[in-house]
Amino acid sequence: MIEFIVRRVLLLIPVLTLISAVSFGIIYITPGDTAKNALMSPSGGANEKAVEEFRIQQGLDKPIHIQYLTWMGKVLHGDLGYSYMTNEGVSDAILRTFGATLKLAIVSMLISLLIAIPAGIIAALKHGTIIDDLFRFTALFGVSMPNFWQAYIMIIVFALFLKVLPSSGYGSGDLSHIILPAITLGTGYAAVTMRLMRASMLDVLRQDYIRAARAKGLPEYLVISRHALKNSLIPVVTMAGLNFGYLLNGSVIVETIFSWPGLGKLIVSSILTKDYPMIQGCILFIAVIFVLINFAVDLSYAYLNPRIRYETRN
Amino acid sequence: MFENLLNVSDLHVRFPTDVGLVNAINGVDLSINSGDIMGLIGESGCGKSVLGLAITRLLQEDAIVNGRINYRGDELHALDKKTMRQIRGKDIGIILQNPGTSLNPVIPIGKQIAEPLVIHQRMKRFAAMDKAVSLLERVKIREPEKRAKEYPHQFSGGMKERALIAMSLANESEFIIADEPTKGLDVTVKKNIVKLLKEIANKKTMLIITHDLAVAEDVCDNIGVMYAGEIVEIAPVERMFSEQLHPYTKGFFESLPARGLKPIKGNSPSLIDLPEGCRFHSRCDHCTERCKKEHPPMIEHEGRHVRCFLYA
Amino acid sequence: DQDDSGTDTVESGSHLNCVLAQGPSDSLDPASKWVGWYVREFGIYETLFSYDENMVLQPELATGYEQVSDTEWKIILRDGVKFHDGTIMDADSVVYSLKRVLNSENSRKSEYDFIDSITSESANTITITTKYPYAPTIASLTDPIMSIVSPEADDIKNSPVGTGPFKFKSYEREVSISLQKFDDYWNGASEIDTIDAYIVGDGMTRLFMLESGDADISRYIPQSEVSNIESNEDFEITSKETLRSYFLYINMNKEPFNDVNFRQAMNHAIDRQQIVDVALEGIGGTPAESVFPSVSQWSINDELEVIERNETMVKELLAEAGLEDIDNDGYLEYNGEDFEISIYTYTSRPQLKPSAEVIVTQFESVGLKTSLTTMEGSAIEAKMVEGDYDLALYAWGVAPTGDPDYFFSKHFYSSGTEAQKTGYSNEQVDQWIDDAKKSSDEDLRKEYYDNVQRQILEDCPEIYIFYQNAITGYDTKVGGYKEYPNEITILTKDIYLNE
Amino acid sequence: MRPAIKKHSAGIILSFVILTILFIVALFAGYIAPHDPEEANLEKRLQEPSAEYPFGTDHLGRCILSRIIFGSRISLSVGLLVVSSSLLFGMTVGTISGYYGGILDEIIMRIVDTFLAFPGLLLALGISGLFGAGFTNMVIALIIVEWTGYARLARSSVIDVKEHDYVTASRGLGAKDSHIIIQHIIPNIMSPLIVMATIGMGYAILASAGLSFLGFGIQPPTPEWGSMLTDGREYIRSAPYIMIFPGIAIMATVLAFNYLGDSLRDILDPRKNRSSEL
Amino acid sequence: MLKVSGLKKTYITGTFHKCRVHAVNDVSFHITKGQTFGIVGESGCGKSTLGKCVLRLTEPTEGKIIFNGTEITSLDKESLRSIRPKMQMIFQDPDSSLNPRKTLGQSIAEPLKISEIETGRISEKVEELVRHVGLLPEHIDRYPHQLSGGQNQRAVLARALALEPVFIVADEPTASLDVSVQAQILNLLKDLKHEYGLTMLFISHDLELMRHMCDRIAVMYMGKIVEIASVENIFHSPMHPFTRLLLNENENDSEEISCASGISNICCYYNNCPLKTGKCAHDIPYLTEHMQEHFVACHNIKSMHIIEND
Ligand SMILES: Nc1ncnc2c1ncn2[C@@H]1O[C@H](COP(=O)(O)OP(=O)(O)OP(=O)(O)O)[C@@H](O)[C@H]1O
Ligand SMILES: Nc1ncnc2c1ncn2[C@@H]1O[C@H](COP(=O)(O)OP(=O)(O)OP(=O)(O)O)[C@@H](O)[C@H]1O
Ligand SMILES: [Mg+2]
Ligand SMILES: [Mg+2]
Repeated sequence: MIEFIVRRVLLLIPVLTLISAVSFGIIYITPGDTAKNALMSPSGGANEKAVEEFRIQQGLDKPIHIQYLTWMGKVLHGDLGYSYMTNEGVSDAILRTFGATLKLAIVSMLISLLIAIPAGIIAALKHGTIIDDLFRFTALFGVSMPNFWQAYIMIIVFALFLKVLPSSGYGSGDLSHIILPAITLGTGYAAVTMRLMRASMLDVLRQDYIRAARAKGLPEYLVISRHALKNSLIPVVTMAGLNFGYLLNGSVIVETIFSWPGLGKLIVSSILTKDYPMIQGCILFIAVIFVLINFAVDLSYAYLNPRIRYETRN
Repeated sequence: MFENLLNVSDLHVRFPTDVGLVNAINGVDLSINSGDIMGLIGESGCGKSVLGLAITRLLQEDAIVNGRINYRGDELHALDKKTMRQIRGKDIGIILQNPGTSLNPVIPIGKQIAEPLVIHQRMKRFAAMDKAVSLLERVKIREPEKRAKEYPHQFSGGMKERALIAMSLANESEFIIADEPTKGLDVTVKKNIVKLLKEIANKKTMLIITHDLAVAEDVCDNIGVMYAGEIVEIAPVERMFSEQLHPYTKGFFESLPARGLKPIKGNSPSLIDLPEGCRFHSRCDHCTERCKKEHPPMIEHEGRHVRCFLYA
Repeated sequence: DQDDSGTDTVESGSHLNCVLAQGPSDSLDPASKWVGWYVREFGIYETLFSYDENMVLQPELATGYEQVSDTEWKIILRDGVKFHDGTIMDADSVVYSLKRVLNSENSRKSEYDFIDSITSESANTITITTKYPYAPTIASLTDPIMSIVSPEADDIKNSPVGTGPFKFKSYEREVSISLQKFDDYWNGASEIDTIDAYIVGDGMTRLFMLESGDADISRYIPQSEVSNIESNEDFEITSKETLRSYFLYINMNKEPFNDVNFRQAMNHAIDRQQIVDVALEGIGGTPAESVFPSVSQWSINDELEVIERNETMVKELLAEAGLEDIDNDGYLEYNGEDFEISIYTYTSRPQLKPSAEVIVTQFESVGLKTSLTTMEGSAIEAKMVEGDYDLALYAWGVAPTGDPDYFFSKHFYSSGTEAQKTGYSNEQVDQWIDDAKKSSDEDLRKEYYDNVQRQILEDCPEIYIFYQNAITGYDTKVGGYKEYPNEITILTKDIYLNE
Repeated sequence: MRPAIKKHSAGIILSFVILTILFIVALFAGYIAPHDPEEANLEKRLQEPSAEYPFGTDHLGRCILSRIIFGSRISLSVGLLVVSSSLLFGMTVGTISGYYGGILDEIIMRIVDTFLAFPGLLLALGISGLFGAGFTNMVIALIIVEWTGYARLARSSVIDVKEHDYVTASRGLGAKDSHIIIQHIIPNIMSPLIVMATIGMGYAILASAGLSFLGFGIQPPTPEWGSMLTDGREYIRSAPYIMIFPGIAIMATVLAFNYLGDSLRDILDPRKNRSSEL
Repeated sequence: MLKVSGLKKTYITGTFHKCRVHAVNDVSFHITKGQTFGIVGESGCGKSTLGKCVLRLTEPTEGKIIFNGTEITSLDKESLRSIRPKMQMIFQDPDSSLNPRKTLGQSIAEPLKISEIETGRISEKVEELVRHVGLLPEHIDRYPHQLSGGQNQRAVLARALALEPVFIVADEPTASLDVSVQAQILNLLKDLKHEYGLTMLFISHDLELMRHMCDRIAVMYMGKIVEIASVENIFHSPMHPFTRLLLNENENDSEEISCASGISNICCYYNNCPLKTGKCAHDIPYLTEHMQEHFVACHNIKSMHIIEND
């Protein structure tokens, strides 16, 4: 177990190094001037002199590898630096925005799982019937809908005509604000999960051990809940981690439309302004989160799947 | 006790597939008396497992089943699902063909064995677990307490097979169907399981499906031989081993290594386009014109049954 | 309204919700970058001088000034002004506030390099000494970076203390700010007790918030929805010219763009009214005559006419510039070779893309093959610096402090950063700009700048398209709302709610 | 009970029909479209659907139907280019990684992890946003994001397939690695990849629309469904048809690809052929 | 013909714990030309692994294999490929050893194509092979899933015979077939042996079969060979306690190779051995010749004889 964790952490090092180097490089070769961006006035233009000073002060006049190494050195000491644009501490900004994104992601994940898993199970059990078709079609519909389109339509319906939900904003932590963005973000996720759940449930239902469970005379609900459910959740859980990236992607658009002060928005704006410390910090953070989530997935996978606890063929 | 515990008559099972209807079972008549151990042998793919599954109503949903299966006076295929469920596991136990896939990989073995006890006998969980451990002990698994907590992948093939047997023993079902309980096991483990089956056979009625003639001879009272979805010969075990009537059975026994490894010529027929007449005619040395056209009925010959015009 | 859960609203007072398009992201310190703009919008901070809704310079925390010499400005402060924390504003606190901008740590200090010293003369006078004669000195004090802050405030980054009509209550980053009226406001306390100002980037969402009642005032309503809102009795719309001009940079370092005939041809190929009608729905702006919107006192628009599209003139000019349709494909060739103009623009302002699209069709209709590329601002910027562009459509706030020097020395002074992008250089213009910067005579300055503007229209290094309007929607129950052309004054004590 | 196979073919036929129509429309756009999709007609802007303009006109007076018809070219070619390139690249890399294993596999998988840990759309945004928007950059951005999925899938299938004895057998017959990979590995890993590719078509179309929505997609005046949606955003109430029709076009196309993928998944499922194993 | 010495194969597995599985642990034997050498043992004792190692279809971890005088353990890829046609394997599971997406004909033709036989003759040759193993030409264009297990097994055989090898590893060629089909295949192998002097390594756990097919037999237990002798000797005077168990009616709990096994100095059969002594716990017994051509790895054979004689 400990060895497993250590190995995971060690594997993280090359990935993170690569990620940071690649992103540093990409941003560097793209056109645009960081220093100018940092000092660009809302009316247009930036003060030349201030720009030069800023460049020197932030070490942007140095060759790229020096900049990279300097940054790495600081990161190794736990210092992610400060945003060029707002002077905000990068770690502060990440924690602040990630809270909002996480809230959104978790709520939409919960909503979608609550719908998708039962729906997937029902579709599988009613395999080949009209119910299955209906569920399947709904799911396909869900993944096929552009989410920004869906967002506007929902705003019009729920906020303008029915006036039951606020149209946007973060609110002061009250739940009504999160419903529309969470549903928008969750629709695609729910659809993907439902399809996966259905497929894996169908697969499990074909297995001999389900037949064996029926042979014992178990009532159908026990056959499903005790014998089929856990097995069929295995691929769903595995995908959950990878799909978290999907949520993050979606959150960029959803956060923009619903003015949700999240990480997605932060990253987009920092990419566009070449805010090196912020981009690097965010990417590093996301990579770590990604690895952590997949680590958690592996653990829950091991919980669900006793085989993995001991060995896999290599 | 009932004389005729199980009575199968004119059973047909067909499967719809991409290429056509597969006629897996074509008119099987079979009755098993209480306390009898019936062995079922025959070529691979002739429908033995399907028969076992049809009796317990565990075939996949799209299978087309016709005919009657009567168990203790109940028409099994006419029962509602709930009653069938109570019969299954409680009255009829089945040991599925493939031990590797018939155990749920994510549930500890002991729990899987205890499950029917909780359901059918309303045992408390702990009591059921204790019983499961004692069943594992009974099927000669060492350190049963520890093993009961393990998962299927931690068991060897032979141990899984024994766990399946333990599971079917759990409910003291009176009728047990065992589908190739010794398949793919090495000699030493096989011996174990044969011994176990014999022990069980003392008290129960059984239908044992097997490829292994030695096992059949060792355990069974009667032997049925299947070919292309029908039973071609039934006889008490001693008589079957001393003399085979049907040309297929003969050929089958001749192929044993001990008898000189002489295979039957030709290939088994397609189950989609069943051959006309006797299903074995194209491979038979005694084939006549009649065999090519007319499907032979079950014929009684010297107190045994055989489906061949030779004995008409 | 829904969430009046604030702590101070025991006797349920009037509450205003408004939604703005932009806001600070971290610090609330007005001396940091352009944060001052936002905290002024909120009505927290004030400056010594400011512009009113007609762009007339008004004393705010000062009562007046006096130019003592070429380089010395004496400013008389207003009496009886209190900060939100109860501290009295005096010369020391003003000097303290202004010096924060000159601090070597401040990223914008170089804009104020002209200042030599700031000293307090008495309790209510200060003197600003400049290093050289610098006419825009007083105007530069209207920049919200020069906000007067309480010297007693110890956490100015997170809890601002100013003199404005509204006190800071709480701030949720990038989401909203809560404000409370300041009872001791020098100009009389607001009728509104509390304000929640939301920051929402998406225009449609801001509109929806207004319509759903989540906001009483909503800034920058999408122009396409204006007629819709106008027809609704519950809402009012103001649409007022701002100091923001939209114009095309021309790369004069490139053929045939170096030919004034060609530049003028493009200038005359544009139908500005059509752009306003189509891209701005007829409401989002007004056709431009010159650099400065008419609202600015420096504009010479009253002498000018909007340039009309004139196809015959365009044809002539183009022919003169050497563009001809040789192969009769409907497109003009330059020097016998296929010729295509590419226009760059960026996306952060929604008016840019449709305007550029209309310009493309107008160019095409006179036979100029034209393509459009949208990119991120900094990417275009980089290309322009390298001289790798034809035309670029931009929007600039032409006079953030009201003074024309800001725009002119950047865009038309040979060494100005923007002039280098266009490659524009005219000694005469340089001279006028230099002189105007030094002169303390307002009339003389106006003359210089008028000259510059006329010359620019002739030389045409940039083509002016339109001036943007600020469109704000508000609930009919809101009264006293005024639109300020410089876009930095929004929440004032004058706003009230009708019951 | 209905035989399962009939139902799937019904679904697949339906999606085939939709896609065929789409491809025909894209191919013969010039003949089908009633108007020039790029021609602005400023006098006729924001017209409601009529006989002349069946789907109405947009803010520049361009025929929405014609733009949708021509837009199908962009969407389909983005989809095809992105999917075929990422499939090809991902499959090659994944196959090599899975087949040879060892340190090479380790390195490749770390690179894949790197790309995965980078939220896809953001990467695409970064590339398009900074190198300039446009067809090529958008396609490149989406390929960079997409190929890892194919690589991972290919790798895990290869690892599964290469354990089969027919691969060992082929080696035992003296076959070269290239022979084994081309003859045995690739054909056996194709079906999940094909399924992923069909679904990936839908994803690429949606993603390109998303990029266009954020302003980093195809450049005006080229008709593209995603940017048509964006253009229509401000007119969602005053002229909803600007947004509704391209939205429906996107949805129908993506739906058809997804449905095709879904049906293919069922059809290519090897277990269906092995129903004899009870 | 074939000489194997000190062969080892170790698999490394495990997600949470790294774990070494010694599937084949220090095995040595030789086969003379024309002989059929049998390997018996429990399921999972390493028989298949041994078979594959011998042909270098999996890379052995350690050890030497000399085939026809060439040491193949050190050959590079190219030279290995050139001698491959001479040695073939019939895999344990016919279902997985045929490519599901190729017809039987294509699979059988594969070796011919690889060794670049003139294309014209390939189809003739395939047909000849198909008949040889008792299939019909109609089967050539069918896919594995359209055929029975026995038919597939025969196709595997045909493919292995296509290049006229001199040595074949037959890994349980008849497991999971019914007796009649089994007989067909065994007959074919026997014919080949008699007609062409084919040398075989024959793996099975059916002792009855072994008796029919083999000349010499090795008994494996947990990755090691515990006894090698001629068929008669194995069946009539088995020496190792495990061999005796295999042939007897005694019950047995099978042990599987696990992470722990094969690393310490304990005799591999220690846990189940009725004859174990203190010595067995810290001294691994090696194969030693106890009678002529009869090798046993056990310290206590003598005592066993005494027990038996009682
Ligand atoms: N679900 C199914 N769909 C189509 N055909 C099937 C299905 N299940 C079984 N069959 C066919 O029915 C026949 C009988 O199968 P069954 O499993 O009963 O054979 P068996 O006698 O048990 O053989 P074995 O000894 O190999 O287990 C076979 O030919 C098989 O191909
Ligand atoms: N690729 C592999 N990775 C890890 N362990 C393996 C691998 N292949 C085989 N093993 C292990 O090596 C041991 C020997 O396997 P092998 O297949 O040689 O057994 P066998 O004697 O052929 O058994 P059977 O009679 O069941 O075919 C087993 O414990 C198996 O789990
Ligand atoms: Mg069977
Ligand atoms: Mg094996």
